[in-house]
Amino acid sequence: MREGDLTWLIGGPQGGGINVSAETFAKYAARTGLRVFANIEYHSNIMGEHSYYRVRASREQRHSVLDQVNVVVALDEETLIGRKHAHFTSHRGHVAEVESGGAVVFDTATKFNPETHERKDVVWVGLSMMDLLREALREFGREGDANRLRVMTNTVALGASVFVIGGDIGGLAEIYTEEFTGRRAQIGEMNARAAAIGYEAAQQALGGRAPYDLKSMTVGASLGAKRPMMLKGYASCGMAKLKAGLHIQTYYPISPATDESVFLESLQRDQNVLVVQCEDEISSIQMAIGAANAGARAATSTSGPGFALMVEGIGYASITEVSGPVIFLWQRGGPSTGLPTREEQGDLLFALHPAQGDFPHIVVAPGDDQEIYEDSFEVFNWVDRYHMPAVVLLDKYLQSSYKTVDELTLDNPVIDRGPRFNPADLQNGHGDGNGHRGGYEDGYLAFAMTESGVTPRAIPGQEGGIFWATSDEHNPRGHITEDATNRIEMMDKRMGKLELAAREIPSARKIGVYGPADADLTIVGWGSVKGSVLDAMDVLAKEGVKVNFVQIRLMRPFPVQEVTDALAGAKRLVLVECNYSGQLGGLVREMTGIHIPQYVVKYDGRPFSEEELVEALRQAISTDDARIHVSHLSA
Amino acid sequence: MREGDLTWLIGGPQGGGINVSAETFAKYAARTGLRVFANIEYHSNIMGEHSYYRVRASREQRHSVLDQVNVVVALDEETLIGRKHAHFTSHRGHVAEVESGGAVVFDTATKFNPETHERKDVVWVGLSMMDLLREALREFGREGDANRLRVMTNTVALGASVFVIGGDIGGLAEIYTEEFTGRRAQIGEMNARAAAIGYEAAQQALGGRAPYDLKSMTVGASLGAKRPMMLKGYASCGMAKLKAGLHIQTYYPISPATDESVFLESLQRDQNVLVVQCEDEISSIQMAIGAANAGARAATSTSGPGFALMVEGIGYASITEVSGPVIFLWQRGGPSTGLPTREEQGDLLFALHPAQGDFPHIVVAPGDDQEIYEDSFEVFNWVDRYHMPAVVLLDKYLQSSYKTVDELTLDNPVIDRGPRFNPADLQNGHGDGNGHRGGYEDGYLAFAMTESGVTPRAIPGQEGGIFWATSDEHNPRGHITEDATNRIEMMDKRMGKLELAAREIPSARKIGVYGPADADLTIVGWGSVKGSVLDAMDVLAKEGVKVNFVQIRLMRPFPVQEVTDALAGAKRLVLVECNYSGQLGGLVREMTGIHIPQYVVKYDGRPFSEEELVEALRQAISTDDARIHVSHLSA
Amino acid sequence: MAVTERPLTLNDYKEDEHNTWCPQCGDFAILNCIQRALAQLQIPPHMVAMYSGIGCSGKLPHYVNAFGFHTLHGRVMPNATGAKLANRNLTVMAVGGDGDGFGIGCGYFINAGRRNVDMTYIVFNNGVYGLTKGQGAPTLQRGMKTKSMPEPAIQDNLNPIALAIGSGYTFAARAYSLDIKAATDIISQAIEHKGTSFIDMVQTCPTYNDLMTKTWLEEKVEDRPRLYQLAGEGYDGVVHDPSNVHEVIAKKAQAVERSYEWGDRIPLGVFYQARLRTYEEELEERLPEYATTPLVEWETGERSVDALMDTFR
Amino acid sequence: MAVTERPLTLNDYKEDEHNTWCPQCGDFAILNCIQRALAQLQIPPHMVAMYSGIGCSGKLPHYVNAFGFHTLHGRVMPNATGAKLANRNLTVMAVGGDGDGFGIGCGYFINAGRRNVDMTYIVFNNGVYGLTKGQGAPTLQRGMKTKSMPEPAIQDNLNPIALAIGSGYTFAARAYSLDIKAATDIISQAIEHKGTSFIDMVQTCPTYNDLMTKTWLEEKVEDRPRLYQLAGEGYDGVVHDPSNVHEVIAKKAQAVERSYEWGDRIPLGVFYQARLRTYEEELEERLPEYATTPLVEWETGERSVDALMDTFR
Ligand SMILES: Cc1ncc(C[n+]2csc(CCOP(=O)(O)OP(=O)(O)O)c2C)c(N)n1
Ligand SMILES: Cc1ncc(C[n+]2csc(CCOP(=O)(O)OP(=O)(O)O)c2C)c(N)n1
Ligand code: SF4
Ligand code: SF4
Ligand SMILES: [Mg+2]
Ligand SMILES: [Mg+2]
Repeated sequence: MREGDLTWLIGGPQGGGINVSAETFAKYAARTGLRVFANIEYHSNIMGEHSYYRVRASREQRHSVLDQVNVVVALDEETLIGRKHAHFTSHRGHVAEVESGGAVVFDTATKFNPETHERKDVVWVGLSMMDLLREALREFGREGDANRLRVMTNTVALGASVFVIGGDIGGLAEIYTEEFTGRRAQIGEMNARAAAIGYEAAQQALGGRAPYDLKSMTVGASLGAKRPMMLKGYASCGMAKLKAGLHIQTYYPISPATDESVFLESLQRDQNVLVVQCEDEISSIQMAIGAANAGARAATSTSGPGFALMVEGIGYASITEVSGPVIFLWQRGGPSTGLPTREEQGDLLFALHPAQGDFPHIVVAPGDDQEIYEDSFEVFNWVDRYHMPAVVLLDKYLQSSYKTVDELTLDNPVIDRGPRFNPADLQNGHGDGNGHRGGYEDGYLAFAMTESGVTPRAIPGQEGGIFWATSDEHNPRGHITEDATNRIEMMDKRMGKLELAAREIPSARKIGVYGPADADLTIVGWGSVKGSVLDAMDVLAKEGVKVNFVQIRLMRPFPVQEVTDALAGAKRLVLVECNYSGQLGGLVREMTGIHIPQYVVKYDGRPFSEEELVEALRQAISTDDARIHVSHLSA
Repeated sequence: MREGDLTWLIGGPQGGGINVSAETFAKYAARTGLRVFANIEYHSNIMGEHSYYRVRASREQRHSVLDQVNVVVALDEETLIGRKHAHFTSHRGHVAEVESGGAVVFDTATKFNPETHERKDVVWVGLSMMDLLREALREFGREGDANRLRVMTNTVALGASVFVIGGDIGGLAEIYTEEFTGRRAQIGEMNARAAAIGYEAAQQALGGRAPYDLKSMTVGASLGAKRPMMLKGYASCGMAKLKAGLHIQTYYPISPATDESVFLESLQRDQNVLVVQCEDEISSIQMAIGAANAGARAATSTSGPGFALMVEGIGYASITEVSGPVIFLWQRGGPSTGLPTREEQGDLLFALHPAQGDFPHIVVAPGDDQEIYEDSFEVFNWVDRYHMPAVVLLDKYLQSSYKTVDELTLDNPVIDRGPRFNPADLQNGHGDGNGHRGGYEDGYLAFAMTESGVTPRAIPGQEGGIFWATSDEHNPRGHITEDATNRIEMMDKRMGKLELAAREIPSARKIGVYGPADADLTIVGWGSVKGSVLDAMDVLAKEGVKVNFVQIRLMRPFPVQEVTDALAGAKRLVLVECNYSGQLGGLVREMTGIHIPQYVVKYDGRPFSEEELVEALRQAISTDDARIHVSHLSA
Repeated sequence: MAVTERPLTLNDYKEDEHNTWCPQCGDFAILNCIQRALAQLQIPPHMVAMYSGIGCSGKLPHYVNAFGFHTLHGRVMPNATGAKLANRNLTVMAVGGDGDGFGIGCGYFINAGRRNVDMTYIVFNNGVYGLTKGQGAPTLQRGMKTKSMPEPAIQDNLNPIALAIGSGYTFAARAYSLDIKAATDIISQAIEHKGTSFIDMVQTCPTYNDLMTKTWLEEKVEDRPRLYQLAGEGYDGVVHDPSNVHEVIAKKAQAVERSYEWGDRIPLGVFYQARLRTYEEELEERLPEYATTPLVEWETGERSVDALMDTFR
Repeated sequence: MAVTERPLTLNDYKEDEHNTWCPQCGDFAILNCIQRALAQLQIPPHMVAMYSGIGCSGKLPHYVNAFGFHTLHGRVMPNATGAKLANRNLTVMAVGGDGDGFGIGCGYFINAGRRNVDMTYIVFNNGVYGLTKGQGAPTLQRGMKTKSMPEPAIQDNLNPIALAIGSGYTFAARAYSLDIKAATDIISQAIEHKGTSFIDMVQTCPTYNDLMTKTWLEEKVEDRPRLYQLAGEGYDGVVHDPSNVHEVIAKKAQAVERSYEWGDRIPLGVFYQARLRTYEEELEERLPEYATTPLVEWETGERSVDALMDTFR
């Protein structure tokens, strides 16, 4: 086992409750003062397919998962031995991933016989989960409900896990009793009891000797004044939107974006925010544009297939200089319907060139929860300042990874609605920004030329603010014209705003630089690979390999100078991306001329584990391989 | 006047018949043995807005228009003096464009008084068109129909034009009498007479002295065995599709794509081709995919806003490895609805990254009618060979420019339907290409691994050929799987086909190189700028400036090696594109690392005229300006 | 600017923008009717948001003095819906062509019916795709061939009124634009109706549609005018007790049956109307502030998420 | 492979692919009915092209031994149409969810009705978006809240049968999937119908929809079964003389009226059927070869365009 670093994995059929169990376990670990990083892998299926959830608990905060696990909890046979019927499977079950000396908790009801398994170096903890659950329920006189409550066998397994890792069962019991109160208090107590019985059964099965010693790991760990939050990226995103004063979110259900909208929906009443489920993504974006027209802070949230239907809307919002909307694009495995519940960073180039013609829009790609929080907040200020739509690029890994976070903070939590039309200004003759009037003598002109390129914007209902907007090329008043001079001025106005944004957006939001300046290897990456890269850098640093990381966060307007400067002195450059083609690599070359000679790519629908990336980086350092392809050979 | 090079322009309200008049004039010029290149500028409007059509007739074939004209025919006042009411107009009418000594034919009914015009150096030919028409009709006893037939005043003006350029009126009369036969013969005769009367009236007005001498221009010009064709790009495209064995074309009306579909529609009965007008572009592409699934050669045709709705279909066709469809993207001014009837090459980057994820598709961009013919033919072989969709990038300029073309030829007019499943093969055990069977023991596998990456394809109705196709990731049989190993193999299979295509497509189809090897300036460009570039090169060559041109034609798979080699020795590189951002410039840098330091761009919705480009290139040579922005200051 | 005290007149709704419709286009009359209806109802121009799709019809907002949004082809309804949801105080109107609304925009036409947001949708039924040169629109009957078409239509037309009712519109009417008074009246009623109102606006396109001409529409067949007012024949489309499901169904069925009459006789007027809860009224239950303040004016910028964050601890 | 001589049985239509529906899902019954109908009609598997959208329902073709195309969300109809136009000899079937068909795919559902291509479309009406975890689908009535929903629906449901009729479908029926015999029968009739046939297939989703359950559907209300066969009550939806416009309209009106019955009584069976010219039959007039040879077999590769080119000279 890595010093102060323990990974527990639970596997079972979808709909079988592994999510709740894993998140309970994660909370448990977090409350011992450890830091947690956890992630689920699951199928695009409602019930029955194999899913599994890893929870990594460590003294220091980690940002990626490990392939090697210490404890496996198997709720189905597939977790133990892989899938039998599937064509073409590479999935051999998760026992193969257990470190030597690690433990496997399983249900003896599966009829699995550990003796038949090739692993002789792991500790097998076979428990008759249903019998143990009955035992627990009996104490409440509810033995007869055992079948209905069978999902509580997971709790038994959790209790057993706590023994295996050398933890204190009281902490687990506490989580249950805290969670279920009032009329539901008995459920909490029954769970607490089931956990205790599982704990005892494991203790007995292992003759009182736990393979791991959580207590020694947590020596000196403290929780601080407040417990950390346990967050997934969708919640960090949703909270940022609320903080940013979001009025309306439209959506159409799609993995892995739905959770964010459902989160906001669940807060509708408390937070006074309107969430509208539309008939499709075309409607979602158009409705968001309509709301933005009317002055609302408007967002929509989707994944690749939905984004493909929104592209006309982006061009439309851009040519009509709408303040928004902001599109949250939660990437998943592509192309097409692809791998709906799996990880990929495959939509970067699409998000950058999403419609016909040249037009401005903002694309930003945060790399972790804090950045999601910052960018999802700030992007609303940007669209209000620059009058253009924006895309926030996220992905399944950011959405679903579950981790301890102490705080989400903003250095400047100010809401700026940008240049807005004020009827009083009109009387002073500059309601339109005092720019080129294009032949109109009076009245407000929503597309008048201004120095900055941004024209103060009116909203319907404002007296004196009447304007027209059209998806056709238009004059300062917003009426259609095909005049050549006007066309050029309007193109320059619109595209110029992108340069304005590039000048005004602070460097810290554009790129991030991590690690020593004099590194032997410089990693270039974006988005959710950030976590895996930071972890891998730590491992390599311990081996004495100096690595640093240039994270590109603002994709449009592209921070040409910042990236050029950051990469200028690099001794050796390597790209790390979770897609087939290394899309960022092409972009960097297009924008800066810098060619990254080595690409580490992964495109099997799973994020980089720490070990995979460490190994790939070692290969990058020790060879000249241009394409280092990492593949995940688990489920 | 340039030696052997005469430009005639007709302007008038839309719906007023200028198209027919201009094309009649173009035919007339072509039949004298001259070469013709002509183009129209018009509004997104049905009736009334100003449009104009230039016809350039020259001894050698030209491929672009000139700004400077020799003769203007004004059917409305706007042609004479520009637009009065319009806000923001830069349009001063076309008289400003007439060379000194040139002529303006106008209708005295407009009440325009030439004396008030600043141009004193042009010949004014004011005719009372309606009176002249009446005179002509009188001879047929149809004077009373004059109002109904008022569009024939254009013919009077044409006749006058023939005198002005020093032509022979008989040639014009012949066109009319050839065109109208049978029951409609009288119309031809009336037109012929109206033309003659216009001719005589101009002769009289100019005292018998024509400002130009067509006859001297045509000395030595001969028509060859056959008259040249008078073509617009849509027809060259449509004929290529017919030649390629197209079964079905789906479409939804949109400028400037509609003409191509209407052309095919008009040939339905003769050529036995099915043309379906759909409810929108989503339906158009999906229906084309369905037809391609069933084994048809299927195409759809659209412009930017429609393409934006097709993108999900491209990803779907790609992941399911359909043989097609081919999408003909006739670009127009963007973004969004933009400038529906104007020129722009603004969709290159969108067409290259049109959907989520990494997936293969072909993008090819022909630059003139011959290339349109070649590429529109060959692309059907490519989609059948590589089992992926393709985009043919065209534009408004290619669509509407009207020119003499002697022949459209194919070096290898062979239809190749690519690897198709043959039930007999199945019995020999290799119906699936004899590749990796992914755990299936028998039967045809439509996505089996093969050496080339292409799996022979069955079509519904073929016994033994049953397969499944899904937009989700799938196994060799086409069933959904999220297995990691399979995923990697399938991604490699699909993306590998793009490399196969890159290897097999001949270099001549990838890039074109024109001009001397030892040029001082190398132009990089694509698509419809080809014509303007070739003409500008000729002009510069005459001035002793050595320029060559690297035309990039195959955009995906990008011809990295060919482009690198072609640009390797260049002394000075300049990009010429008809868009704001110089999209190809970014692509070249991304793909080859070559930075083109100077961009000549035009984005006012009009194509490059020869003079504009010549001037811009002179500026490129004589300065280090990174951005040379050409703008059209006519209507 | 001071609040205008004088009554608003037709002129207050005019924007002096160069018009690019064909000289005899029926759209002029529709424009006129819309402006008259707004004046009739005395709705201040700055409180009107006029949305349109793409087509000849789509140009209409440019000629109206009101906030004008000329959106994308087929996308007028979700855009207008977004604006109305964001600001209930606005009078939101959507206009567009029959291609725009029933072809490319059909899914949005239908699904807007389900929502019943308080706004008005007027579809210009001219039988053709005007701006793209006269192809047959989804309203054109099978077998018909306008002068702009090379071949007759081989698809059935769809029935706008029947579809509107089948998808939940709570007001479905037909008007003939060249009968300015009656058409203005229907538009006023539609605006006043609470919920989504739909008008099948019969429009002549002299340039391309030589079948559905003014003459044809206005002529008599067997001594009876082709166009007739439903109300004049004792037809009552209004649901008097919306809580009575049987009445609702009976009125819908009656309307659908009558909607198939198109030929020698063409009915005009209100086919169906019911006062059902609007989407906004439904939202009030979830979001009480929605009842009192337009969404855009909510002080959402004042939110604190600290307590919310603590729920994750 | 030799042509099969023995009669085709249910097994001939089964593909042995790992099934990922929930154990009690109503989709199993639909799958069974479709396979039975194909066997009933003895259509060779390789002559069947089964198209689907995205959703739980969309997975169906993977379990059928026939050419299977699992397309995109909402795009099943144009895909299926393309295949049928390319090869008329195929039996083309489209299946999909109620979200797929009436939400995102609504415009294609409607516009397919106008075309009347000879194929069958079965929409699985389970009231929810199954695969995305039980949000309300467009078929869910206002005020209803399934266990998967946080709040009740605030939009009206749309009426599939009424919309199908309003948009021109020439066969519109409803079946209850758990009544295997009757549902199989309706599917067979739909396949045999010449023109586009539409089936509103009532499907239980025990995982998310706890309102429209087997129990609820099959229970009696006031002693009468909730589900009943239209035919059993003397209802006749068939147009006997399609050239008689009056009969066509009367039958449509009757069907629409009946389609609003959904509650204590839910009618099953054929609401409306008329034999009108199909799109393919219309095409035969333009393209005589279409009558005899499937489009994909036309020797289009033999075309010469030389004469065509000469027309430009
Ligand atoms: C996505 C898209 N496809 C096609 C077009 C081209 N287009 C412009 S207007 C129009 C049809 C207009 O017909 P209709 O909606 O009936 O309006 P009308 O002109 O008759 O008023 C079309 C197809 C477009 N603008 N956008
Ligand atoms: C463009 C797009 N948007 C969203 C999704 C996500 N999605 C998958 S299935 C589905 C809805 C399924 O509901 P329904 O059509 O009723 O089918 P069911 O699962 O109920 O059979 C959605 C929204 C998608 N695949 N594509
Ligand atoms: S084409 Fe028809 S609809 Fe369009 S402006 Fe002209 S008359 Fe009106
Ligand atoms: S979620 Fe519902 S529709 Fe989907 S498989 Fe499960 S039971 Fe069937
Ligand atoms: Mg129309
Ligand atoms: Mg459903």
